Amino acid sequence: PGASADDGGGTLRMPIAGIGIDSMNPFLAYFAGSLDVFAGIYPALNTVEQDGTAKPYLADSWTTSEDKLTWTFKIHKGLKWSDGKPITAEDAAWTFNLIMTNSTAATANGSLVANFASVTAPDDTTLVVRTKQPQATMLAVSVPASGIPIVPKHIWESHVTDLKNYKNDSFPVVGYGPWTLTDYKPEQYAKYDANKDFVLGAPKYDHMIQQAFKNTDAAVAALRSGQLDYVSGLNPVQYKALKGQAGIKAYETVGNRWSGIEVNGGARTRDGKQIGTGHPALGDVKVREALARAIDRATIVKKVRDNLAKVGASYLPPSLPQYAWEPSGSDKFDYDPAKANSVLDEAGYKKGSDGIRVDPKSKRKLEFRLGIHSDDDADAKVSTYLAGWFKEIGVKADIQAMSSSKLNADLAKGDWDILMDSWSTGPDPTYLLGIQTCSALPDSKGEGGSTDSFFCDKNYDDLFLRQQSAFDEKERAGLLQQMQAILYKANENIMIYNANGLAAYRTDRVDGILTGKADSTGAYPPQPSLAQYLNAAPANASSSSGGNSGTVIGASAAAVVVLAAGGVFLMRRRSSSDDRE
Amino acid sequence: MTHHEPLTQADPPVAVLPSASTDPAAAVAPVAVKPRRNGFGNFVRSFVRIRSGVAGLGILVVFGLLALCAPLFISGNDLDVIKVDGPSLHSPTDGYPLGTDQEGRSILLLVIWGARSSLSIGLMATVLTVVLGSAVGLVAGHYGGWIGKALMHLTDWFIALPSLPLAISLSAVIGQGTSSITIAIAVTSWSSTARLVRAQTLAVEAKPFIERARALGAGGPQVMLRHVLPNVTPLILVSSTLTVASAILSEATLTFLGLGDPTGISWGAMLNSALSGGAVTSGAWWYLYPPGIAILIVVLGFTLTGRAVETILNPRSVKTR
Amino acid sequence: MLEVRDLKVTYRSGGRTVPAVRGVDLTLDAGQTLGLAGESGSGKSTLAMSLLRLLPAAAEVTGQVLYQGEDLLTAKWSRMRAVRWAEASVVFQGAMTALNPVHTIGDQLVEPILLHGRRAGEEGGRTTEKQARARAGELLESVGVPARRMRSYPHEFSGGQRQRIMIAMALACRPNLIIADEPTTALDVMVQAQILDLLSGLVRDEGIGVIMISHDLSVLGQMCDRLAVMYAGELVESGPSRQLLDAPEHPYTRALSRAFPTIGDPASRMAPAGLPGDPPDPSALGAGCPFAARCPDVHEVCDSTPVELWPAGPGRQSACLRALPGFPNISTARHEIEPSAEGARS
Amino acid sequence: MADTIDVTGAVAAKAAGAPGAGRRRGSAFPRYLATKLVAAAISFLATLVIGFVLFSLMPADPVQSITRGRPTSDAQMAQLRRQLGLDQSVPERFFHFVTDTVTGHLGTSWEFQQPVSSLIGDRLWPTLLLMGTATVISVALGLWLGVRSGWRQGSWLDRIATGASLTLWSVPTFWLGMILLITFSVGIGPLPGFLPAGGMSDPAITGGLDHVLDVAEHLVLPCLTMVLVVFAQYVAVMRSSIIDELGSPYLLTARAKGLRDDDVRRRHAVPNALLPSVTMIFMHLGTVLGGAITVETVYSWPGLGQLSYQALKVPDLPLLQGTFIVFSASVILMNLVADVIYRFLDPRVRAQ
Amino acid sequence: MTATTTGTVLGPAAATAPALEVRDLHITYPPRAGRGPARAVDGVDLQLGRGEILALIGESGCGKSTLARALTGLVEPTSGEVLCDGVPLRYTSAALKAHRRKVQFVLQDPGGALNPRQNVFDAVAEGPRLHRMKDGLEQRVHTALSKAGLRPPEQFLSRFPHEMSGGQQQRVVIAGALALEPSVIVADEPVASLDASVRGEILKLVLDLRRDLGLSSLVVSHDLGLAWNIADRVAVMYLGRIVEVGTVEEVLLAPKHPYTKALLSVVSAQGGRGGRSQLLQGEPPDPTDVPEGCRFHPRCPLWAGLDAAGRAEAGCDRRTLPVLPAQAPAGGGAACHLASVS
Ligand SMILES: Nc1ncnc2c1ncn2[C@@H]1O[C@H](COP(=O)(O)OP(=O)(O)OP(=O)(O)O)[C@@H](O)[C@H]1O
Ligand SMILES: Nc1ncnc2c1ncn2[C@@H]1O[C@H](COP(=O)(O)OP(=O)(O)OP(=O)(O)O)[C@@H](O)[C@H]1O
Ligand SMILES: [Mg+2]
Ligand SMILES: [Mg+2]
Repeated sequence: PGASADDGGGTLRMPIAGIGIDSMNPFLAYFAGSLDVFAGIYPALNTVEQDGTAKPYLADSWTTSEDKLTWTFKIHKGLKWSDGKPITAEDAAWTFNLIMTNSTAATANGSLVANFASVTAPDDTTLVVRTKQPQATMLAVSVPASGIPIVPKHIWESHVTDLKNYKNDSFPVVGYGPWTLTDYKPEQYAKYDANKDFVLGAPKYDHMIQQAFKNTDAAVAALRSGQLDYVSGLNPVQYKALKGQAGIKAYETVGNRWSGIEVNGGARTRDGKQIGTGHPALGDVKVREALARAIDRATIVKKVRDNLAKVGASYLPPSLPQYAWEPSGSDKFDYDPAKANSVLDEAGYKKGSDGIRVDPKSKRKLEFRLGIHSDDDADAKVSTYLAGWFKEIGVKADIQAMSSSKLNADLAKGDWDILMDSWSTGPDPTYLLGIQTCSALPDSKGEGGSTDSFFCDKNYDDLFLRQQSAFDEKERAGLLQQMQAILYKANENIMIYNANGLAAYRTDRVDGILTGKADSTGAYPPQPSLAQYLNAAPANASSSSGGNSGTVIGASAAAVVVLAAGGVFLMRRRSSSDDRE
Repeated sequence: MTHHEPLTQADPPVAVLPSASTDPAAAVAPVAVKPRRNGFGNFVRSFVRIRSGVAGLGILVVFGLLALCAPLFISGNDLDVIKVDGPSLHSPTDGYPLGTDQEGRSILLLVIWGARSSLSIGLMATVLTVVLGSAVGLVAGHYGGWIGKALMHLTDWFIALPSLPLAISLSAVIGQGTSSITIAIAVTSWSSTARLVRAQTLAVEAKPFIERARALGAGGPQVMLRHVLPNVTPLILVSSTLTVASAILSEATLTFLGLGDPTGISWGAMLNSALSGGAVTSGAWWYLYPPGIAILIVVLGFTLTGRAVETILNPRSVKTR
Repeated sequence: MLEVRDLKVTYRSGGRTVPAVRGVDLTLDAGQTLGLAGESGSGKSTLAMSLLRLLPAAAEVTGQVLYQGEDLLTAKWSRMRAVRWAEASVVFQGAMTALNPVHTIGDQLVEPILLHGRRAGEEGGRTTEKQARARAGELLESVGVPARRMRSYPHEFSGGQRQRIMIAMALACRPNLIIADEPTTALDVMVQAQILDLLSGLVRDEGIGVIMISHDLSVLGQMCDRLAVMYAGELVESGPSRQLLDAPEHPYTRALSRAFPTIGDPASRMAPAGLPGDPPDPSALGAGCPFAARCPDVHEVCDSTPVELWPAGPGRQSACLRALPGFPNISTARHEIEPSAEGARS
Repeated sequence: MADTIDVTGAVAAKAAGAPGAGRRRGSAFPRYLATKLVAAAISFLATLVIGFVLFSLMPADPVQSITRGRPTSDAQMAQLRRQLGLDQSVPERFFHFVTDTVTGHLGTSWEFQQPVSSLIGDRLWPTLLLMGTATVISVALGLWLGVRSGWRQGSWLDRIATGASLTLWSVPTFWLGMILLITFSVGIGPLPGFLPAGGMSDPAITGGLDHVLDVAEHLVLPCLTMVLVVFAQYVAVMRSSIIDELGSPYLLTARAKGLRDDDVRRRHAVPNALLPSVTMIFMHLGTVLGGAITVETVYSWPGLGQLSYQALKVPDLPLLQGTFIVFSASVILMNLVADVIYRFLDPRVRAQ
Repeated sequence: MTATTTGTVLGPAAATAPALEVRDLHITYPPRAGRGPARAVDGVDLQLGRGEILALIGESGCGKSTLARALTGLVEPTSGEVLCDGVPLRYTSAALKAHRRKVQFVLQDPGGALNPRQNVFDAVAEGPRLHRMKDGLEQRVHTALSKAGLRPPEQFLSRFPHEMSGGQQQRVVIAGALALEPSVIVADEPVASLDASVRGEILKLVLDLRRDLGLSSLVVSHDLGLAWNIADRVAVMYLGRIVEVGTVEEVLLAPKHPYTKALLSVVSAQGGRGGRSQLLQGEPPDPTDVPEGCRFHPRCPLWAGLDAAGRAEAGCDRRTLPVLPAQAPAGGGAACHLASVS
């Protein structure tokens, strides 16, 4: 089966992103696959360029009031939903208001509007957003993929009452974007037609098909055999394998994710009550420092990621170069087992007869649970390295593989010592930084909270508040860098590496894919779709068609028939000649 | 419904005899000169005649020895990720007859080492299965009444439960790891042993020699221990050989699905990391074939051995699994 | 009609050979009934089944089985199949299991009629299903089973009824010969008597030749014109039934006939007749007379000399040296055999 | 007496649990069916208990799982907890669980935020297609081979069939899938792969026959994998049933009647040997279902098996629970069907 | 009509009491799939005197084995009682154990009655071991084997059942019973599965045991010839009841009950020496469906020969017969309304 290149612009074929589509309902879905779909079929107020700057989309321009509390967006005139109804500011206002007032609608994106006081549409082209506090991140609230998709009010109004069960499956789905969703089969595919009038420039393909592949290997095989034009999310081995292959271009993009460990430095509630069963020694910053110094990040990058990653340090990933921060000089916790050992020796952690150190205060051995995600094979690999290195400094790590739900439950209760974790972020890092604030700790009953490592630091919280209303990019970047420095020093979140995004496409089929490099000039990972959709063009090379299903089936059927006939004939002959019993 | 011939009928009706002797006394009383049938010796002789069984046993001996002796020729450093220095995911070369994995460890050594956990989980799960299954089967078969009925229904119900989904659910709930896999396998497979043992117990209990024992004054426990158990044991052994085979397969499957110990070395885990590490795409056949073939061979070894033993004990029916 | 010459059957199993039939000659005329007696394992069934080549592949058959002059052992299989049931049918030992449990008895009766239809149809045309059903009904009625029960399955009948259905089936194609292998063994005395009565009536009316096998000489005596006694795969005695029962020549026949006492005969009152020793193991036989080990009148030569069937009176034969007119009359046997102590022999 | 022992034995085994009332004739089938239905219902209830115990009482906090990685307020969490009924007592929860399940409500997936029943509904058809095709093919192939090889034990066909089925049985399904995937889809060496690497259809191909052919093409590999692993069981079952029948006197009768060897096998041996096989076949469907999980995972087949795998990864307990219940229910249903079919096949039981 | 002299002895001294006795014994098996309850033994009075050999004869399914099992305490009666030496048997495990030391059971199929995994020594020693007769166990086993005719015993000790012929197996079973030094042996079809030529030897053994040890035996069989061979008295059973009882000569030479007569006629016809056999019509009876009145009447040739008036007068289809007393009057007793008529 090959791309049906016969009807003009051809078809772009790619896998559904990530682990798939959880729902087609934009108020509920949060899988990368779904967000990717919405980016193609629902509009946002603005887009974000690869360098992090905001660019128009539905809104042509925007202004902020003096007090920084009121934002006024000018909506592009004359745009039409795919069913021909005009797109107005009212659609956007309605969408925001629904999320602000309806708890079901808030499922996916509620936090993005948490600071909103009101959203109104005084006329068809004006959208006014009033916030409770100044919000520097306003231009990240409604962006493709990671922000709030704006839906047509006239379609969704009637589904408000049953929002939870509404599957949004009447095709073609009314929306606006480079594509119109014409068909979708769960776990199988999503089909699109191009929107030739798209405001940011029409896609160069007429159709797009996203196909579900549950494992990347299958997708890679499909890419090789020509069933797919483009695959992302490769692992290093797949990447290497595709790298040398003719007709295929494999490329790296800059990483938007950190992978590392979290250390339980003393789990507590918002009002300071100790909870959980964390090891007391981990409350000692010296111990955490020793752990940080025991990890040979470069080796992990080399062995686990095949050098397709950046050695981790700062809390924010390299995909946000504008906020980048790096430790320097003596502040740096480099791999240095000797130093780590001496730090522990000085702090009074003596080695026992078995080579494991003992905490002088609690008299407990430095024997830590190292929780890993059982479904993440990188966790499993990295943890075996960690356990080995920790042993060198007299610390025993007891690797415990857990399901995510168990891990998360343990985390929230403080019943853990060290956990492997990994977070990615969109263009705005507020959420990622927010989970390290004191207000993310659980309440006095030990419930709620979204803390990731029970980190809580007064200075950090101050900086966090300040950056929220820092409208000057430079100023905000400075604040974020200070925050990262605090996190780095505390060593409760020890970054190990930032994996590069790995992708490949067929050069004989596609052109114009943004590849970039594995640095700040690379494609902006969380938003590949929109950029790729608009840039990708059919290659000039004659599109080779992978085998023809008809012939294959015909041939196999013929073979089966011949075999069967032969068998029957043989049997017949045998039975007539040799019929004794 | 599996139909198992009672073992007592399995004994050949005519004992294996040496060729006719010229000694007139032998001709006079053929029965008297029959050598005392050495049960085990005879068993061995019959076993040796079944080639597939010998092959199966050979496989098991080889793998068993490899697994047992592995620590003698594999040091911790060969398998410790922070110590090894081989090339990453390299095809077979000198020094690495089966190539290396991503961490640069020798696949050959990993496969040998993997035999330890695959075999031990298989055996542990089998022991659990057989103990549980035999106990339930014996009790259900021996005691009629509601206990027996209830146990029988429980057994039948468990047999009907789809085992992989149950095992998956179980280990998802009790947490990942070797022990939970072992438990999951035992919980999902004891029932067929129980049914087998129950059927066999019923068959044995229907034999006249049980009635004779009772007529001689034996009570329930004596009947169970002296008569039922010895006659059921061979069957339990056979079925346990076959249980090991399926336990090893289940172990591989569950580990492959990510329910095992992700940092442990077992065949299933190797295949899991081969798939997730992209060995299929990169054509790293040396990472994909050895663990799978090892599973195949060992499972086949247990199956062949089990079938051979069963053929001897019960020539009429070759058991179906 | 049937002549068996030097028939030998040897079973091979797992490297072992069991000579089950070791050279048997028999003749049977049309309409004659021959009884074949002998204890368990003496090769009766093997002999009977070999006549129609119904033995498993593990059995090696040599000799000749001449049916109306044609050697069945070398005949083509297609010819063999034509002979089966149409010429010679079989009534098996266990009618409970000889009927297929999943087919109605009607179907099972009709099956051979249709199969051998050309013969049964007389006119040369194929028998139609309808004709076959009608014939099956008649047959059932003739053995006392209502024809309406054609649609019943075997398990719905009692043991006696099943055996009668088996007999009806054997008659289905009007064969010339019926081989009845212990047709009544598992049945009660009374039912047994009913079946024998029925069978003898039917064969007499139709003039069918019968070979009937039993371990019970008295049952055979009631039914058969001639008797043949087998021991360890060989015939040891044959002759007209009355003579054979009243004056057995062979010591084994004598023991066998005394094992079933005549009620009212004071000689057997409180004196059960037995034969010391155990039945022989066919795979471990020596050169001499196979019965020598148990024979109360054994002679030195018996251990070494193979004993053949000798004529022993009009129409009679016996495989005992003592039946020979010129046999030296030795008064004492070699062994003094303690009665009732078989263990003492060795 | 002796002649009825095996018969009544079989009957007693089949009709176990049906208390033999004093009645002798009459509405035999409805009563039989009723007892079987009741037994099935009890089994289902027991399955629900297991499902509930396994999934609803486990320690992990579902709310944490659901909200992890998503900005959620404390109020939202509390509301979720209420929605999930976590504030109810255990008996209450069990009661609701049973009533919900029986009325087709299997809860809401944590991962997909959709009713589990609709998720399962979406994926039922692909699984049915795959399993149905694979089962039909493997049953047909397995029975045919089993009959042939059992009938002539030790023949070349028997040795090949037994050897092949034993070997294939010893192969882990997922591994076989991976190997076939490499061979036929990725291609080895100079040989290019020519079959699709995964999924159920090529979305670019639409309309009637083309679509059907396309699905068939996608079906080849997963189906082949299933068949290869599963047919061995049917070969073994049928072979041993046939061997069990081989010594039966009624086969001797059939031979003595002058039937050809083929007819003896077809008309007499096979119908009898089928009886035990039917039950075994239906009982094996549970294993086959299990195989769906790995096969669908390897081939990205959009069915229930893959859904359970996804649920397992999280683990998404309501979804896992839902698939478990559906799998178990279908096996219970199959056993019920087996009982009914058995009854029609075996006159001895039918007359009961 | 039968005479009704009752031989019931009240409070007999142990010495004069019969070795084994049953009084008004009823045994009903619970209903099985599709069938009603089976009245396997349906009112039996029977005595086994000391040193007596009693043959119990009847066709398949008439309840012989059930009665034999009841005598050894293997089946608990639904009603009625079993007395051993005049003492009613109680069904506690201790009492049963004690009873089984005195009354031993020998089963029909010696091959099946021996555990295939026990050798001869263990099989014979099992009884003494169970009864904790540890002293001189080997001697005891040797003696028992010799008494059962397996001489010299050493030769057999280590053999397994499949290494012996049927006759030898049966002797081992009997030796196992003798090892407990019982006073009564109940043998259920002891020779039915043996070859004709071996049968006589085993029967001789029964006679020898009485001569040497004074053992009483109840021998169950369907074979009238066996009774003639060894028994003192015969009881003929039909559908759960004894229909005729008496000495062997009385019953076998001058049968009163039409059933006994029919049986005898069949047997002598088969011998090829007697006259025509008198065949009974119909199928063997079914204990789940016992006919009204005389249970034999549906198959009774006498009843069949009666005209309507005769039938009305005889009333075999209505009038229930009393249980035949254990002590039959001289000349034997028969449970038949028409016995005197014939
Ligand atoms: N298929 C076989 N394979 C090997 N030996 C066999 C086979 N069938 C029979 N025999 C042996 O052949 C001998 C004769 O058996 P056969 O069945 O002919 O005896 P029989 O006289 O019919 O005995 P019975 O009265 O028990 O039916 C026996 O020793 C038996 O063990
Ligand atoms: N355990 C049982 N449960 C139900 N019915 C039984 C049981 N045992 C025997 N019966 C029935 O009781 C009746 C008498 O059985 P019993 O075994 O005493 O007869 P028998 O005279 O010994 O017959 P046979 O000559 O066949 O051994 C038979 O109809 C039988 O079906
Ligand atoms: Mg025979
Ligand atoms: Mg009996």
